[in-house]
Amino acid sequence: MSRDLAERDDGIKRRDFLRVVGVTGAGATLTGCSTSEVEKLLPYVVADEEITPGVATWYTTVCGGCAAECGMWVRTREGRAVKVEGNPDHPVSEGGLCSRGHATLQHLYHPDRFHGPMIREGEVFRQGTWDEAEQLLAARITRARNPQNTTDGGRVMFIGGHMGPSMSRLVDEFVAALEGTRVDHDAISDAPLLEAARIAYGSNSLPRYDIGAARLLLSFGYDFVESGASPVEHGKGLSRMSAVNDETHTKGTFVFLGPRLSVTGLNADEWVPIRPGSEGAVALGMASAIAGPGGGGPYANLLQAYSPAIAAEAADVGVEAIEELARRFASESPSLALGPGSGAHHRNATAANLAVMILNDVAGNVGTTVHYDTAGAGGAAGASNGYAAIDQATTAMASGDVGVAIVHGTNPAYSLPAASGFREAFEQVPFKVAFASAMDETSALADLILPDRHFLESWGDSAPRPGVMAIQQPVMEAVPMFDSKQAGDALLAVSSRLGNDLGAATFYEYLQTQHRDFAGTTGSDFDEAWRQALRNGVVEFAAPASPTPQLRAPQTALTFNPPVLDGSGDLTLLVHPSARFGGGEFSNSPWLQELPDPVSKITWHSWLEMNPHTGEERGIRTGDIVTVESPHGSLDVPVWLYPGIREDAVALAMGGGHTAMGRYADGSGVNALDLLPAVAEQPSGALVTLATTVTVTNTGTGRRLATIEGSSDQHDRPIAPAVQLALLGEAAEEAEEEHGELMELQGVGGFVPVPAEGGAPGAFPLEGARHGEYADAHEGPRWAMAIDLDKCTGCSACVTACQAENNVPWVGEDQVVMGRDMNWIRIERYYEHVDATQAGDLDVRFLPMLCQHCGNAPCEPVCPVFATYHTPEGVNAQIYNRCVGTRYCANNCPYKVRVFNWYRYTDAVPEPLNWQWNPDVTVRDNGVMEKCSFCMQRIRDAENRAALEEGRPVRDGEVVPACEQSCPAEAIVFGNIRDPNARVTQVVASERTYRVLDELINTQPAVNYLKKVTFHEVVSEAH
Amino acid sequence: MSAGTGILASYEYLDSTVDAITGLRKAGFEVKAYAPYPDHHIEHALGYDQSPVRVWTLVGGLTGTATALAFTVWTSVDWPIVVGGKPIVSIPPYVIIMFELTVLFGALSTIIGLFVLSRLPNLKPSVIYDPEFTAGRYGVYVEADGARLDDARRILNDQEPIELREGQVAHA
Amino acid sequence: MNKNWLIGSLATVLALAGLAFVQGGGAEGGEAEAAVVQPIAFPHNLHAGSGEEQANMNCQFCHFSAERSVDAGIPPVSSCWGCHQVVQGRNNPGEVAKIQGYMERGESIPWVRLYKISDHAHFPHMRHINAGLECQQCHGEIQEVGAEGIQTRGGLAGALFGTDPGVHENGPVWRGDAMGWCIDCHRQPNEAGQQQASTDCAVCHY
Amino acid sequence: MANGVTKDATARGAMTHPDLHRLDDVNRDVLKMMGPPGKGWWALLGLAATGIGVFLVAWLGVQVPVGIGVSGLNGPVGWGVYITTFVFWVGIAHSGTLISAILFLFRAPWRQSIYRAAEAMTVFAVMTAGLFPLIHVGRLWHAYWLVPYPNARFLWPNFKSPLIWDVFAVTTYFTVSATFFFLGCIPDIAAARDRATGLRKKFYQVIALGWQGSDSQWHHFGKAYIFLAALATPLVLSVHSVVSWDFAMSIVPGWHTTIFAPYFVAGAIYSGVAMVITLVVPMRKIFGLEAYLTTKHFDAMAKLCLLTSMIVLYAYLSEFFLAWYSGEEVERTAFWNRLFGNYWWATWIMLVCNGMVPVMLWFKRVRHSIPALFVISIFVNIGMWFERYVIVVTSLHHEYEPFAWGMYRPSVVEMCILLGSFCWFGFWFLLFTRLLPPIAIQELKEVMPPPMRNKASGAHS
Repeated sequence: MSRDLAERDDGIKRRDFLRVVGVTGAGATLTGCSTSEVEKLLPYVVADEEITPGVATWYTTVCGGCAAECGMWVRTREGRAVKVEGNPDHPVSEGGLCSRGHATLQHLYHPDRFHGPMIREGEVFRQGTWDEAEQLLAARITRARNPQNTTDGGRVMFIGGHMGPSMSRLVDEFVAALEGTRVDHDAISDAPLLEAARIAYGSNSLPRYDIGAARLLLSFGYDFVESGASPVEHGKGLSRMSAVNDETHTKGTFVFLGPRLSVTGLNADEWVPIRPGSEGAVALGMASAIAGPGGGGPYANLLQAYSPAIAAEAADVGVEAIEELARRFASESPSLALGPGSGAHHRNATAANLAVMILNDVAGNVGTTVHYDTAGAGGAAGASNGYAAIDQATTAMASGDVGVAIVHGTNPAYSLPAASGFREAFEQVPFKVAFASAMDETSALADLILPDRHFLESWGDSAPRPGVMAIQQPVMEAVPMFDSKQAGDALLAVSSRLGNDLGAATFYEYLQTQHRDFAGTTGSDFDEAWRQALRNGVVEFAAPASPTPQLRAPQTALTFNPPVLDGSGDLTLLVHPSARFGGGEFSNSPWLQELPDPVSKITWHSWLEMNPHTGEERGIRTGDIVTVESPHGSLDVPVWLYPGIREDAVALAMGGGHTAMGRYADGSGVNALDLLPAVAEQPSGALVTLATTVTVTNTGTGRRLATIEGSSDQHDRPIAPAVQLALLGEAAEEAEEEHGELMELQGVGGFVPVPAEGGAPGAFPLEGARHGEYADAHEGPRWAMAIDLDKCTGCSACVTACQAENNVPWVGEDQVVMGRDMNWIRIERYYEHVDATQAGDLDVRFLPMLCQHCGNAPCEPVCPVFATYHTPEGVNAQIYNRCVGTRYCANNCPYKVRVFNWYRYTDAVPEPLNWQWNPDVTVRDNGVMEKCSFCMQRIRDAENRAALEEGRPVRDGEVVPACEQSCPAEAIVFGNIRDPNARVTQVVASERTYRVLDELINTQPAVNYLKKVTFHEVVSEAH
Repeated sequence: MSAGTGILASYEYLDSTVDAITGLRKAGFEVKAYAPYPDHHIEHALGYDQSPVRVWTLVGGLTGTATALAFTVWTSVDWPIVVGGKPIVSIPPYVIIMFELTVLFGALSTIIGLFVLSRLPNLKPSVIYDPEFTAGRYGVYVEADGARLDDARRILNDQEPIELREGQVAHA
Repeated sequence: MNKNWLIGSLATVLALAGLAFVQGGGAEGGEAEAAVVQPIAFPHNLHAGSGEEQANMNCQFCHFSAERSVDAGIPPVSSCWGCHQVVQGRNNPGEVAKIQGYMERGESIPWVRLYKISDHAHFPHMRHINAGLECQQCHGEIQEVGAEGIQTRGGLAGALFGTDPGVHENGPVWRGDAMGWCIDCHRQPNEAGQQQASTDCAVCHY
Repeated sequence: MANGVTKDATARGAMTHPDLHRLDDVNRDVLKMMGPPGKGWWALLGLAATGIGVFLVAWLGVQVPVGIGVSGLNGPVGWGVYITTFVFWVGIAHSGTLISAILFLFRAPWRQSIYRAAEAMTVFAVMTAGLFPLIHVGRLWHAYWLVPYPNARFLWPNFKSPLIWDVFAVTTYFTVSATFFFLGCIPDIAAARDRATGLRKKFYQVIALGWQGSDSQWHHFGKAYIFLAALATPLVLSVHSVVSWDFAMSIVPGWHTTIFAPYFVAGAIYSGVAMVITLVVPMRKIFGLEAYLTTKHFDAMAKLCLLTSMIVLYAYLSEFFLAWYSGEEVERTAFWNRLFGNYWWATWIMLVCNGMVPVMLWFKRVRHSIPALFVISIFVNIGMWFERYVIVVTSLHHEYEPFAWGMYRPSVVEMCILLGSFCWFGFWFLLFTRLLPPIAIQELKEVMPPPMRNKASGAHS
C-alpha cells in the first residue's frame, strides 16, 4: 500500500540528490563563475582539496546573521552546505552559535528566494536576466541624475543594513561616485549605547564587556543573552561568570534590574523589578551611593541630584534594595553593569545608557570588565543606523528629492512603525531597487529586485572588534536554481556600466585589495596569508592599545528621569526584540518559527505578556485574545500570563505580523511596531520602542497557544533541583551517606552490590550504574552526557542545532497547538521563585530535556518489535524502519522525549529546503517514533575515521553531538563514561550530579545533570 | 465391508427410547441412538465410559506450554537484544505466552479430538435419518439381517415408535 | 467439498507468508525495470577484467573513495575523459564518444543506480574494504560483466527475491535490501570464535 | 423405574422456563426467529452497513494514507479513543464466554437462554476489539511484524512486551471463543438444517458438519464442551488481565498498579453483562421470547451486575485511597487530577454510571423491571467506556514531567471510527440473529422435562 511510495519518496529525497551531486559535485570545481573562485576553496579539517562523496568537507566563514559576526564552520557534503557550527578558534564566539546562526542555513535554501532578477511590470514582477537588470539600473541612474529630468529625476539614495567593512566601503565609493546619499537602517539599533559611549568617552564603537571576569553582574534590562550586540559571546560570558567553581565553591552573582524578565533576566540570581524607563535614575542612584558626595568626576553634580532615595522613588522599589546593591557593586569587584541597550529604547535612552556607564566608571570597572575603544573607528557599523537618519531619508523621498532608492540588507517597510510614513515615501521614489535574497515588505514595493547571494555563497569580511578580522568565504556553489549575484558584484558591474571605475571587476578582487595590508601585518606574503586566513577563519593582530579612557562631560543636556509615555493607558507597553526573530529579519525560517521562545515557550504566533495578578484583576486568562490599544494603533493578540513582568506593564515581541516575507513568516503573529509612534530618541536618533502606554481589553474570544509548556511547576518532583551555594561541601557527604552501597538486580534474581570501577570511587555511583544486561561484559565505550544546569542559560541554540543536524521536521502552528512538536531536545523552564512585586531572590530553572538514554529504559521492553533497545554502547537506540507506531514507548517514557511522526511532515518541506538535510541521518516516515540518538551518525563517523587510522579507539572529544557543539554556555559535555579521563567522567564526578527522576523510578539515565547553584536556601524540593 | 439392513425407530418419549436401547443391547445388538440433546440416560443405557477427548486436551495443552517456552527462549537467544535492563531470557513474561499457547493448543486439539472421535465433519451423513431428531424425537438404530432383523424390529416396536424406517446400508 | 477453493486459499496464504518472509528484501526498489539501460553501454569487463585485451584496472581507480568514504564514488566525467581522450575504444567507439559530449556540455553522466540500500540503512564502504572484503563478495564477478550490463529482476520475482539478485551469471550476489544477507556475514565467526562484525541494530540503522 | 429415567432435570427447567412444555416448541420458537426478516431488520442492517462504510473510509480512506495525525492524539497522550475502545470491546467480549463457560461449569440454571447471544456477542466484540490495535498503529502496513513468523531478517518480536502478550491473548481468546461458540451451535445448526429449504438448507448443511445427534457425537461433544469450558474460564480471566497489564506493566502513574488485573476482569464482566442486557432486552421484545427470557434471567444478570459494580467501585476507591496513602507526590497528583483536573467530567461520568446508578439494583423491583434494567445497562455501557477513557487519557496527559503535560481532544475521524465500531458489531449481531439460532436449542431441551410415555415413571425412582 502506501508504504512503497513513502519510502521511495524518502529515498529519492536523500539518496538521489546524493547521487546527482556525487557526480556534479566532484566535477563542479572545474567550473567557476565570476566571483566564487571555488577552485580556491580551502577546507579546514580535511586537508584534501577534492570533495569526496560521503565525506564531509568543512569550511570556515563568518556568520552573516547579525552584527556580532561570529566565526563559523560549515559542514558541506558533496558541495552542499548541510550544517553550520561555531568556529572554536574564533575569539568572539569560541565555538558557540545561536539559534539564528543555525537558521541562516534555511535562508540559503529558502524556497521563497528569487529565481532571477525581478523587474516590475505594473502590479507584478517579471523574471529577467542579470544583463537586462543591470542595464536597467544603470539607465535609470543616469536618467535620474540628469539635471534636465524634472519628472523622475533626483539623487541616488542607498539604504543599507548591516554589512562587512569592505562592502561598506564599496557602497560608500559607489554612492560617492554618483553623488548620492547613504543611510543605514537596522531593525534593532544600538544607537543610544553608541551615542552614550561617544558622549562619555569619545568612543566610536560599542563598549566591549568582559562578562566572564565579573563577580557581580548587573543588567539594566539588557537582553544580552538573546539579543544585544553579541549574544553568543555574552551568553558564554554569563555562563562563565555565574557558573559555580566546584573546587572553591564560589560563583558570580547576577542581578537583573528591569520591568520584564527576558531569557537573560531569567538567569539572574536576583531581580529588582524596576519601573520601565527608570534605568537611568537607578544607575545614577547607585553611582551616587558609591561615589559619595562630590564623587563622579564631571558628573558629580548629577550624582548629587540622584540620591538612592530618588532612584528608589523613580524605580518603585525600596531604597534599601538600591543602597545594598550599590554597596555590593562597589565591594564585589570586579563588577559590571550592562545596558539597557535595546532593552529600553525610550525617549531618554541615551541618558540611561550613559548613567550605566557612569556607574561602571565610579565602581572602577572601566578597563577591567568594560572596555572602550577610543583609538580607531572599529566596529562594523558605519553610519549611524538609528531612526533619525532614515527619518530624514523618508522626508527626502517624500519630497521628491530622490530619483533612485537602493535598498540592501534591510527591510524598513516592515521594521519601522507605520506612523513613520516610510512606506508611502518609498513608494513615491521613481525607481526603487532592492538587493534581497527573498521577498520582504520593502522588496515588494521595489521596481527592480536584484537577488542577492546568501553569505554562505559570497565573499566578505568582518571586523567584530579591534584586532580581530575574519574573511567570509563562499562554502559552496550558489544554489543553482536561484540565479543570484552578490550585491558587491552587481554594484561593481553597474558602476562600470555607468563609467565609474571602483578599482575592481569583481567583489572578490575588491575584497583582496582591501586586505592587501594584512600580509604586512603578519609578515608573510599575501597569498599565504590569505590562505591562512581562510583556513583558520580568523586573523588576530595586535589592536592599537587604548588608554583607559576618562569620563567626559556631556555637551548636550540630557534627562535621566523616566520618560514621558504617550497615551493614558494604565499599562506600559514594552516592545522588545524577539529572541527568535530579532527585529523580524529571521521570521521566514520555519526552524525559528517552531523554536519555542526561550521565555514563553510559545512557537509561531505572537503573544502579549501580562502579569497573572493584572490578568486576574481584569478577568484575563492565558489564551484570551485581547485588544491592545495605544494612541498609535491597536492589535488583537492572545495573552500569556507571565509572573516575570511587572504588574503595570505588558510586553510584546518584535518579528511577527509579516505581510510579504514568504510562506513561513506571513500571517504569523502581529507586528508590535504597529502600536508605536515614529519617534527618534535624542541625541542618538534611535527609534523609541518604550514609548507608549496601552489599554488592554478582553475580546471575549480565545485560542489555544502554540506552546510546548505543560506546567512550569515542578510539583516537588526530582526534576530540576538546586543546591544552595553554602551547602556545597556538605552535599557531597550527604549524598554519600544517602546512596551508600548501590545495589543492582541480577538477571538471575537477587541483588548484588554494584562493583566499584576505576574513576571516581565513593562519589555518586555512576561508574557502576546499571547499563542493561551489558553491565560489565561489553568492552567498548559507554556514551554518556553531562549537562550543567548552573551554566545553561536557556538560550535554546541546542534546539535548532539538533533540528539542523538530525533532519527534525517542523510541524506548523496547528500541530504545535495539538501538542505534536517534534524537537528532540526542549528547554524546560520551571519557576521556583519569581515575584514581580518586590526586589529579591529569583529562581528559575532551565532544564534541557532530551532522551536520557536510560540504562533501565522504560520505553524499551514495551516495544513489541524491538524497534527501541539498548545498544552495547549505552545508547537507547530507535530503529525507525522497524517501528510499527504503537506509541507505547512514548507513553512509558517518563521524560516525554519521544516524538511521533503523525504525518509525513517531511513532505511539507519544499525544494530546495530539503537540500539542507543531513545525508547521514534517515528521513523518517509517517507513523514512526523518533527521538534523540546522541547523534549516532557522529558516533559512527568518529568510529569510521578512527578505524581508518589503524583501528585506534575513538578519542575523547571526537564525538561532539550537535547540542554540545552549539551550546554557547558550554553546559553540555558528551563522552565515554568508562574512560576515567574523559571530560564527561570528570564533570560527572561533581557532587552536584543527579539524574532526573532516577531516585523515583530507577531509570538509570546516561544523561547526568549538575544541579543549579543558588545563593538562597532551596526550600521547595525535599530531594 | 458388510451390507445389511438398517432399521431406525423414532420415539416420542425418552423412557421408551431407553427401554428400546436396553432391550436391544440385552439381545446383543449394536445400537446407535439419536437424541435432540445429550441425555445421560441414553448414554448410560449404551454403557458409555469416559470420553478420550480429555487426552487430546491434555496433550494439546502441554504441547502448547512446551512450544511457548522453547520458542520464546530460542528467539531471545537467537538474537539477544537487551531491553529495559532486563535479562535476555526473562521467564516471567514468557509465562504469559506459555499460558496462552497452553489454552490455544489445548482448545484446538480438543476440537480436533472431537472431530476425529465423532467423525466430524461428515458431509455425507447416513441416509436413514429422521430430521425430527433435532426437534423432539429420539431415535434408535440397529443393523441386522434375516432373523435378527425381525428380532430387532420386534424390540423396537414394543416401545411404540412413531415411525420405523428401514433401508439397505453398505459400510465403508 | 470444493478442493480447488481450499487449494486456492492455501496458496494465497503461502504467497502472503512468503511476501512477509522476504519483506524488505526488495519491495523497496524504485527501479523494478527488468533491464536497465545505462546512458553509456559501459563494459566493466574491458576495464577491470584480467583477460586478454582487458585493462585489469583496480576497481578503486574509478570508484575512488571506496577505501576512505561511506560512498564508493562514481568517477567524475573528467576522470573518464582523462583516458578516453587518448583511448578511442576498439569495440564501441560510438559509446566512448558520448563521453566527450558530456564533457563538452559540462553535464554529468546520468548513470542508473543499481546498487541501492534503503535510506534507513547505512553501509560504510571503507569499513568493509578495510576489513579485507573484496568488492566481488557483494558485487559479484563484476569485472566479467560486459556492456550488456546487469539485469535486475522486477515484478513479483523482484518482490519475492529482491530486485537486484544475480541474474547475470557474473552479476551481483548481493540480495538488494535483504537484511538477512548482511546478518549472515556479520554473524560469521572470526578467529577468536566470536562473530566477526556487530549485529547491533544501530550499527547500520540510525 | 427400571430404565432409570428420572426427571431430575425437570425441576430446574420448570423453574426457569415455566411456559415451555414440549421439546419441539423450542425449535418452533427459536427457528421462527430465523425466518425471513422484516423491514425493521433490513433498516437496521442498512444503517449498520452505512456505519461500516463511514468507518472504513475514516480508517483506510483517510487515516492510513494521510497519517494517524488525523486523530487528536499527541505527544503526551499517545493513546486515546482507539485504545479506550479496544479495551471497551475486549471488556464486552468477556461476559459471553464467562456466562457460558463459568456458569456452565457451575451449572447455573439461568444460563441456557442467554448464553448463545452472549457468546455471539463475545465473538463479535473480539472481532471489533481486534481491529483497534490495527487502527491505532502508525504503520498499519507493518502491523504483521507483531506476529512471530520466520523472516529473511532473522527478527522476532519482543516477548517481553505486553503488546505481544496482547497479540497472543486476544488471538487465543478469539480462537477459543469462536470455537466454543461454534461448537455449541453445531447441533442447533443441524436443527435449522432439518427445517430449512433451498439455499439456506445447503448453507446449514455445510456448517452443521453432518451433525445428526447420534449417541457418540453427543458423548464426545459433551466432554469436549466441558474441557473447552474449563480452558475458556481461566482464559477469560487471563485475557483481561493481559489487557490490564498493557497499562499496569508501564510506569505511568495511574496505570502502574497491582490491582489492575482483577479490577479489569471485574470491569469486563460488569460491562459484558450490561451489554448482554442491552442486547437481549430488544431481542426478547422483537422475537417474543418472554417464555425463554424470564424475569428470573434478568434478575440473575442484574445481581451479577450489582456484584461486579461493587467490585469495580471498590477498585476505584482503593485506587484513590492508595494514591493518597502512598504519600507519593506523582501518584497523588495523578489521582487528584483525575477527580478535579481537566478531565473531571469523564471521571465523574464514570463514577456516577458505574458506581452510583447500579445501586438501584439492590431493589428487587428494579431488578424485575425490564425497562429499568435496560436503561441502567445503557448507563453502565457508557460508564465503562469512560472508565477506560479516564484510565488511558487522564493518566497520560499528566505524567511525570510537568513541562510536557498536555491535553487531548478526540478528532472527528476518531469519533467516526468509534461509532463505526458499534455498527460493525451490530452488523454481525444482526446477521447472527437471522442466520444462527440465537437461543441454544439443545441446551434448553436439556433442562426441560423430558417427554415420558409413562407419566408416573418420572415421579418415583
